[in-house]
Amino acid sequence: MATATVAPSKLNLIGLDKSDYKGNPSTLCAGCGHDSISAQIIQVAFELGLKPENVIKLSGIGCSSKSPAYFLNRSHGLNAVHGRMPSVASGAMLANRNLTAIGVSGDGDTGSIGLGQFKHIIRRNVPMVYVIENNGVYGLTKGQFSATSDEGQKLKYYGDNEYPAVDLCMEAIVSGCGFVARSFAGDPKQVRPLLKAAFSFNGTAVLDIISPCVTFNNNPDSNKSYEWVRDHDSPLHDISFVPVREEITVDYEPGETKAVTMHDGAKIVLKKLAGEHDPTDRMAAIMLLERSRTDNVLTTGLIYYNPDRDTVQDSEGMVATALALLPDEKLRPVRSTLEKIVASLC
Amino acid sequence: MATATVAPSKLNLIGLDKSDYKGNPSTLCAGCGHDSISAQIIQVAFELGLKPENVIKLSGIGCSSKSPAYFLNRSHGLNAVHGRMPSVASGAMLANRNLTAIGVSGDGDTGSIGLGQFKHIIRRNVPMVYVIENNGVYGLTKGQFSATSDEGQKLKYYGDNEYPAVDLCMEAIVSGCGFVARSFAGDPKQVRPLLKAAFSFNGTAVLDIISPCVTFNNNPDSNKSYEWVRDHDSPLHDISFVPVREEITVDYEPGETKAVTMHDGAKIVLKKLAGEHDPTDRMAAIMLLERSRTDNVLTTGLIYYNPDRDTVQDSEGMVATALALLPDEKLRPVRSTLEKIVASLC
Amino acid sequence: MSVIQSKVADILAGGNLGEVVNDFSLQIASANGSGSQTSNMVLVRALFRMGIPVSGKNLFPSNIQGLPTWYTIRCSHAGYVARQPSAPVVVLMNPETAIKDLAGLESGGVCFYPDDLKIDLSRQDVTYYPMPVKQLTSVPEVPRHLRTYIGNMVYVGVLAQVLKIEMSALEAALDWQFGGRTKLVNANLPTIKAAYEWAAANITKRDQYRVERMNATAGYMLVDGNAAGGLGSVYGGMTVTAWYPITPSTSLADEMSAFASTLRRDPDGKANYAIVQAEDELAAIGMVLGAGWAGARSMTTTSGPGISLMQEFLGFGYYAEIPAVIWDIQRVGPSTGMPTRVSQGDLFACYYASHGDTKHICLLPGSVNECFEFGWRSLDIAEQYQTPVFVLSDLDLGMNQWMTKPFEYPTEPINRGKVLTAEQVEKNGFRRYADIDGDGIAYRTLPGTNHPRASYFTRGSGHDADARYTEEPEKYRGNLERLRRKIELSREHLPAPVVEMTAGAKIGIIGFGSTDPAIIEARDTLTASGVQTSYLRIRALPSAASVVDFVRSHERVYVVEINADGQLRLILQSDMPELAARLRPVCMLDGMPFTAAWIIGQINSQEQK
Amino acid sequence: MSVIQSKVADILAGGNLGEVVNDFSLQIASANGSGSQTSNMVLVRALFRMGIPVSGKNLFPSNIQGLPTWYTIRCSHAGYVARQPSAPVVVLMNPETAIKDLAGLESGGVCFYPDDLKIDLSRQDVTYYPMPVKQLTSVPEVPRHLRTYIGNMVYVGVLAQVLKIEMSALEAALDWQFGGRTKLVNANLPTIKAAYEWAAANITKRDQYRVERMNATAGYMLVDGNAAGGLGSVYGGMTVTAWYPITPSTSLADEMSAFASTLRRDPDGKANYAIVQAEDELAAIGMVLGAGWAGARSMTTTSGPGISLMQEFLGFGYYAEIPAVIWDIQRVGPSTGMPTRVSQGDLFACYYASHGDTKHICLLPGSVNECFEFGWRSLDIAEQYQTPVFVLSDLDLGMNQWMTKPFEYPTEPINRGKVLTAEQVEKNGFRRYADIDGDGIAYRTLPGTNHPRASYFTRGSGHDADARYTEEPEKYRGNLERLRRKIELSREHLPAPVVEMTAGAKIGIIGFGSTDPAIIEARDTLTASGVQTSYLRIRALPSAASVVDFVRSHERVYVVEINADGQLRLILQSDMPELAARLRPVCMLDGMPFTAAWIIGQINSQEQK
Ligand SMILES: Cc1ncc(C[n+]2csc(CCOP(=O)(O)OP(=O)(O)O)c2C)c(N)n1
Ligand SMILES: Cc1ncc(C[n+]2csc(CCOP(=O)(O)OP(=O)(O)O)c2C)c(N)n1
Ligand code: SF4
Ligand code: SF4
Ligand SMILES: [Mg+2]
Ligand SMILES: [Mg+2]
Repeated sequence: MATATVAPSKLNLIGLDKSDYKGNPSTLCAGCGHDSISAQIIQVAFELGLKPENVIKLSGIGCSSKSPAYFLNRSHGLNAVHGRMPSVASGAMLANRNLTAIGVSGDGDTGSIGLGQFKHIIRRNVPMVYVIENNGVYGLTKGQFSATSDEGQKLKYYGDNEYPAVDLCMEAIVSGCGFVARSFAGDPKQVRPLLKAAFSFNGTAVLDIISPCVTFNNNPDSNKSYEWVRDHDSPLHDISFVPVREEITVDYEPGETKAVTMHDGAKIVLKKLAGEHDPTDRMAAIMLLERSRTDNVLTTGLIYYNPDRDTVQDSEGMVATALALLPDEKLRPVRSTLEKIVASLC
Repeated sequence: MATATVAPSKLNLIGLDKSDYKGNPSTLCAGCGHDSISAQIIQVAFELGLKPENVIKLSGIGCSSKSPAYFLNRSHGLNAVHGRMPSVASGAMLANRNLTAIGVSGDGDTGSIGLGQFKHIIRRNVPMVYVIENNGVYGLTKGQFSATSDEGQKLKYYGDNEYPAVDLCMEAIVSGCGFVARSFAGDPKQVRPLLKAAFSFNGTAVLDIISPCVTFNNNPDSNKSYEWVRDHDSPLHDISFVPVREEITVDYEPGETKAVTMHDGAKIVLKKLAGEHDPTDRMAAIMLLERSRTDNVLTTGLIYYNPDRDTVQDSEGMVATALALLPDEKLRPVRSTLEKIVASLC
Repeated sequence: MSVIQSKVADILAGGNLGEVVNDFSLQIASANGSGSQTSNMVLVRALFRMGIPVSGKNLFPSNIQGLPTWYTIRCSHAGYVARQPSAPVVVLMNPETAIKDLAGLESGGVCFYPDDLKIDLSRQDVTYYPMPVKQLTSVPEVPRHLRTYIGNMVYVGVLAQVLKIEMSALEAALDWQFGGRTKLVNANLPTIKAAYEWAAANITKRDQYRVERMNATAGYMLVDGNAAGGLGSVYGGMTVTAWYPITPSTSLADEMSAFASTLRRDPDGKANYAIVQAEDELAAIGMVLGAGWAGARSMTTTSGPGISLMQEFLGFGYYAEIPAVIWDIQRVGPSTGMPTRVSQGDLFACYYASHGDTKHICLLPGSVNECFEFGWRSLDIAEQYQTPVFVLSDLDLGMNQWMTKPFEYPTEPINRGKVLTAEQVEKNGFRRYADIDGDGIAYRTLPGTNHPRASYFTRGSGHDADARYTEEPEKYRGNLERLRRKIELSREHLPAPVVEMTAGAKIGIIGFGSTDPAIIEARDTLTASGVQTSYLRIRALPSAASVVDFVRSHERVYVVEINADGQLRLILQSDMPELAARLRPVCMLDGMPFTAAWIIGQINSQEQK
Repeated sequence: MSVIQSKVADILAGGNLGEVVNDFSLQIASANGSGSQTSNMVLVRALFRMGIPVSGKNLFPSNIQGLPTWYTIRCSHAGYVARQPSAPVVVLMNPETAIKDLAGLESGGVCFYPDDLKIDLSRQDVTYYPMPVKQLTSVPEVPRHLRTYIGNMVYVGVLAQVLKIEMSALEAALDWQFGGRTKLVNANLPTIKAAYEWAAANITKRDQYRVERMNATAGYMLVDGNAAGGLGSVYGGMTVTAWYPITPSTSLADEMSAFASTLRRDPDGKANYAIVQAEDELAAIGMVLGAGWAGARSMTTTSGPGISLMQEFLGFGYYAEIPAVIWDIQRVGPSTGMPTRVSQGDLFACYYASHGDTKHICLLPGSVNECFEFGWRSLDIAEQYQTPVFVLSDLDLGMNQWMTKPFEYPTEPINRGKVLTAEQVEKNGFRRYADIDGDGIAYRTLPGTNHPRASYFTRGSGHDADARYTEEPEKYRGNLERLRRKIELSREHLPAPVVEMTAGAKIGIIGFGSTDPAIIEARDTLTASGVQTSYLRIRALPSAASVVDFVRSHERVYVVEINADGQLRLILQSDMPELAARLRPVCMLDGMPFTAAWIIGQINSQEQK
């Protein structure tokens, strides 16, 4: 397998230890998929050498949304209200475009109450890594169906789900998202390069990660259970992330791989595993998701990639400096300008 | 052209005159697309012989949402809050499943503030005709961009739109909608059979009708203007509606037509105009919309049709009677049942 | 070693070795999700079955597994069921909190703990009882994966032995708990028995606390307010419920579903109702209003954040006059606050819900029995007044176990309010918003009414008596005034205040909701200490004129409520500006149910000023 | 014929033929979207340019084209700018309302109408002036598609001639209106002149009303409150605005955009701010809070329905302590109500926003000048107190034309509140919610602060002084109490009440916002009739202690407000229960700005009781 990540060392590129990226001890259930994802976020931030002080981590409400407390303690964190993390993240990235944002949400938080905000943050292309910890259930309120619960899914207290599942990757693509990936909390090898690539993407990068709820939705017949996903996972590619500072050194069979260059010059190298999928082809991406739905498989990997859209800050024609840090002179026009305006209103 | 509608007569099948279907005089701008749609609703309800007393008409807030006041005065109407008509309609159809519901909304009402509710009513498949009077602008608040404004669209006061348009037909399909059509307020011949078919559909039937705002968004360079649509309209089929009581009498060239049977036995006959499109193929429908987007044409007609989903009332296992009209005996269990429960709690 | 230490402590504690029977609180500390809930419920019901007045309160975290939780059981021969400031008997099942739990134990208290608990037990002034939890569960009969869970049955057995809970009562309670499913009973009972016997053989009782059979619970039931509210709604003819999960309101929807699914189905299994989980609270209230408009008896259940999200629609419902019932099971705010702790802090958010001038009918159940009653009554009131009606319960009332007299079958027939049929429209015509009867309540028709003149247009914008759009100042104002009159006139027709006048008392107490037991207990103690009080419990807003009379009859009136600002006091003051200064705050918010002691302290200290 | 009738009426009217100069209201009735707005604005500014105190109020429908609209211009040599109960001069440009408009005209009034208007003009007690609208616009110079629109210039010319408005003032006003764009001026001016000359040649003045140059507007400007608020925000250093269109707040965002786009750009054209149209109000306030948290000076503008939708987030902002400014340009509620009519009915919805116990700082501008001032000041206050701050303006103040002294350049430097730098964190450490200074305001850091101990976790759930999650009762309570103290201590630091004490007056009046002019006028009249009053205008909530002193100094205090329930009165009463009964309501809601006459009537009738 191609490993293009930083060689393990005690300190990373910016001289920090992995422990500088950790968070508080988790209070989630033992075995909860969400905790594996937090572990990968820590690992990836460490390996990428992200400066934690420059990262903001945001969430809504839910077990998943508690996660930001469990990684990157040196980053500012914000736990918003249920389903509305996207708007808060948008505001923060308007205030300071030089931050790196990661949002963590749940399937209920994003797919039920938050669907509108999810679609609209993508439309605006607010730069952030948007992780959905998708367990097909409301964990924190004890096991009701969410919008991503599969049709026919059974739950202990709530019986059968009668409604079709929202496919958040499909939703992201049709809303114009330029980075859409799906993965599985039980597959850190895939989660990590995808997360890294997402951090290199200058726009909204959506990662829909199936993250089993061991307490309320881990029966093998649930398509969000560890067992089901292991049986039905169909990874598109073997993915490696090549940071901007490194060369692609690993040998690949020609024709078998595709390198995708990110905004900051980093690359991800995709080695074909099954079928043919060009993640830069939007129509193909949509068709892939449609087929996965009808075939009842879980296609994972980088599903769609398009670096061409402007971010919200560029669309709004904003200065490169953080608005939050503008000096007073930039905030308040000089006295004479007001005098002119006053004169014009007389 | 195939005309399979009722022959014009003074009274319709249930003995009502067309004037029995009219509403109050419109207070919209002269030439507003919305008024043409109201006229078609009146015409269609008359021709179908809908019993107006059995119809409910609902809307959110906007110029479009005022429309229900301008048709079917003999029907109960409800003008809800902005963007939330879907939930109100859902509640009403749960209360009385034997009503026929038509909702009218705007692109702002449905695509901006109301996107979440729009997607979720479709997920539940609440039986109703859902008309979007899509003018790519906020009419009632005087000309701001809406979520369906095209990228690059120019508006008098608000400059250029920097964000991609929401395609409400695409949104409807991916949310599981079984009846998705697009049309143009300036093409009553197409609007009418589509509306009729929608009334025959037992589930959420979405009609995204481009309806120019003559006051704020009718410049020829706007893709929601009369002129642009006339130039870029690419109708899929020549459509005729054949009510359940009639036979298909018109001759078609074999292979050129397709008849689609609705829930109540009525049919729509689609005569191919351009290209090949099978509206019962979800993948094809999605691809068609994708292509129309990249080719910058407005594909109109019946885009997707699938009668197989349960309605919300069936999913919820409800009785056939209107809950609103249940007799008291059905509402209050007898005394002895309470005594048993009380005993069990002692 | 710890046994010896305990003995010493025992002796040192001295003096208070007199027995305490049926009058103490017991607290079990455990970790969330560890399964102790079943054991606790069994203990509560066993005491109840022994005829001892009892209440059970769960203090749990906003978490699914692992964080600390405390269950408190109070038994009181006098029938008091409020929380007490502390519990003299504790069970330390949670190593994480054991040190603090022990430190908090009062002198002379009793401490049960698993014998492998590794904490400093050097305190000499308490009695220790170690329990062989591991030993009793590491047996072949207990499947390995159930050992932690079944471990909780050990303390049931040990407590029973030491506190003298009857085994037969325990067995009955266990049977009840598992709904008679023998398999489950048999998985638990042996451990309880083993522990019971182990304790008989190994523990010498050295503390003062025990229980004893009484006859004070006959004719009572034990239930939580959410189940009561859900059941009441089912008997009230609820037909459409739309809701969104939120603690602590979820169990109301769940219980209602469970009851409805057996009580409200046709022989063919079809439901005479719909209970729909919405995508959020905005959609929930939208569905509820749509359903109410179309003639359903419709309702939702939520908590503070949901109430906030519903504000726009609530104003619409008020102004467009659509019946709806909104249960708010209050928790600590503002914002997410403490989702698993009690508060009475949403009065403003409900009574004045929405922008503009509004005032909404609020029902304030003070017991699980009233939860049941207001369950059916609220649906009548909503249809009668054609307006959203709130039922403000709270986490303590809603999720904890309370004794109650049996629920009374609805005493009044279903009231559908002023709904015109096609025949009535034909005969008398129809003017949607005309005040025909002078009570501010107009007649409505339901969609589908088979008459060409039965329809009207419902809107949140200005409308005249015929439901036509208007911006005319006088018409708008007239309509608003009718609305106001309608709500104003409801005062004397809503559940009346419960008043206990004490002749000659200068002090009045006003309360509502779940603080009732603490107030009752506080008054008894105050009386005993020579302080006479009258008591008025408000059960609805706007409140009846008798509240003004009550205030007028007392020099000082303390308004007791679990919130920081004294929201009820402010609402009452707005009804009686000339008496405003007589109303004094006894309010506070820290997430805990009030104790009688705290109320007494507040009143005494204010009286001394 | 109508000319003859008019003459008759003229003579019959008799008696009141004395001249009325610079002291009357003029009302132009037209159809929405017909273009009369330009004409009306030109008239207002022309009068202003003649040095005559003037105000202009647009009474428009919730509609884009066709429904009736009335524009009222008041000129008053005494400087009164409030609405008057009626206008003695009317222009009937709308055939649909002409009959009613004419019927409402007072006896002795003057009626201008297009000569092809087909209504009954038989009323004898008014003066009629027909205008040849068709004739003057059916000329080759006026392009066919502009004729309706330009037709409105006819009444400008005719009115000018009859009422003696100076042509030079008109020309200047026209030039101003079109921002000096000659082409547009030239499209309109000829018609005005033609009408002016036609009137000179064809009309004999037979009424009492006219204007005359004064020198009372020098040093004043004419502007609406939304432009003022937008401009003030630009000078206040607003950096992020997220908003959603809603009448009557939209023009605040629009004007702000226009000003910012010239005043707040770098030389390369890049913006030093972002103004983003959100998908709804929930997203708007979410963005505003996210931006405020990350260090932007952030704000939004909305109206009642938006405030309702924002409730959950507002509680979050309050509790998580995030600066934000929310403009509420109030319109008539509840629900959609009358979106184009004025109200002051959102005090409760803002002051007590969200479930749970909250109290929010509210600024209450009473003039366009204060709209400007509070524009910049609100951003300072929000950052200083780290909390959402409301600015409650209203439709009348926000969208109508008001005279004002020139805006004063901010008198204080930008205040960013207590923000720690990396260096400060290094030196003194950082405890996010600790009350270091005893004022309830803790220090914060901004995301991105380059120090490993600078971060903290922001949440709407229970947190301790170090921003750590907690459910501990005492910590929760302590934090809530600090929050309360913080807001409480703001009282004396917010814009102070404006007080005018009248020695010996037994009556006090309290008001706020756009009713100021009506109250001023009412007081003058009351004084003239021997009724002495003092006046206090509240400019912020929570209000300063001086308000209590004011109430204490008067026997009865009338609280004037445009809402049905008397929301300010109730809020004030809650601050002073012992004085509650002194506060009397002068409140009402019908969508119209108050007149002095109505206020006087209310006070007099209550005084007589
Ligand atoms: C406005 C509001 N409504 C409801 C809730 C209750 N609530 C908390 S978390 C949650 C659902 C969480 O589900 P999901 O986002 O899937 O997260 P998970 O717990 O499964 O990780 C709900 C409904 C809330 N906090 N706020
Ligand atoms: C909560 C809320 N926010 C804002 C508004 C103001 N508003 C009224 S209509 C409208 C937009 C209407 O646009 P659209 O739905 O496209 O309808 P159109 O007028 O274009 O037909 C807005 C923003 C409102 N009524 N309610
Ligand atoms: S309940 Fe489910 S989602 Fe929540 S912490 Fe436990 S396993 Fe994870
Ligand atoms: S503004 Fe536009 S959408 Fe509204 S009525 Fe006029 S033309 Fe129609
Ligand atoms: Mg989930
Ligand atoms: Mg529109």
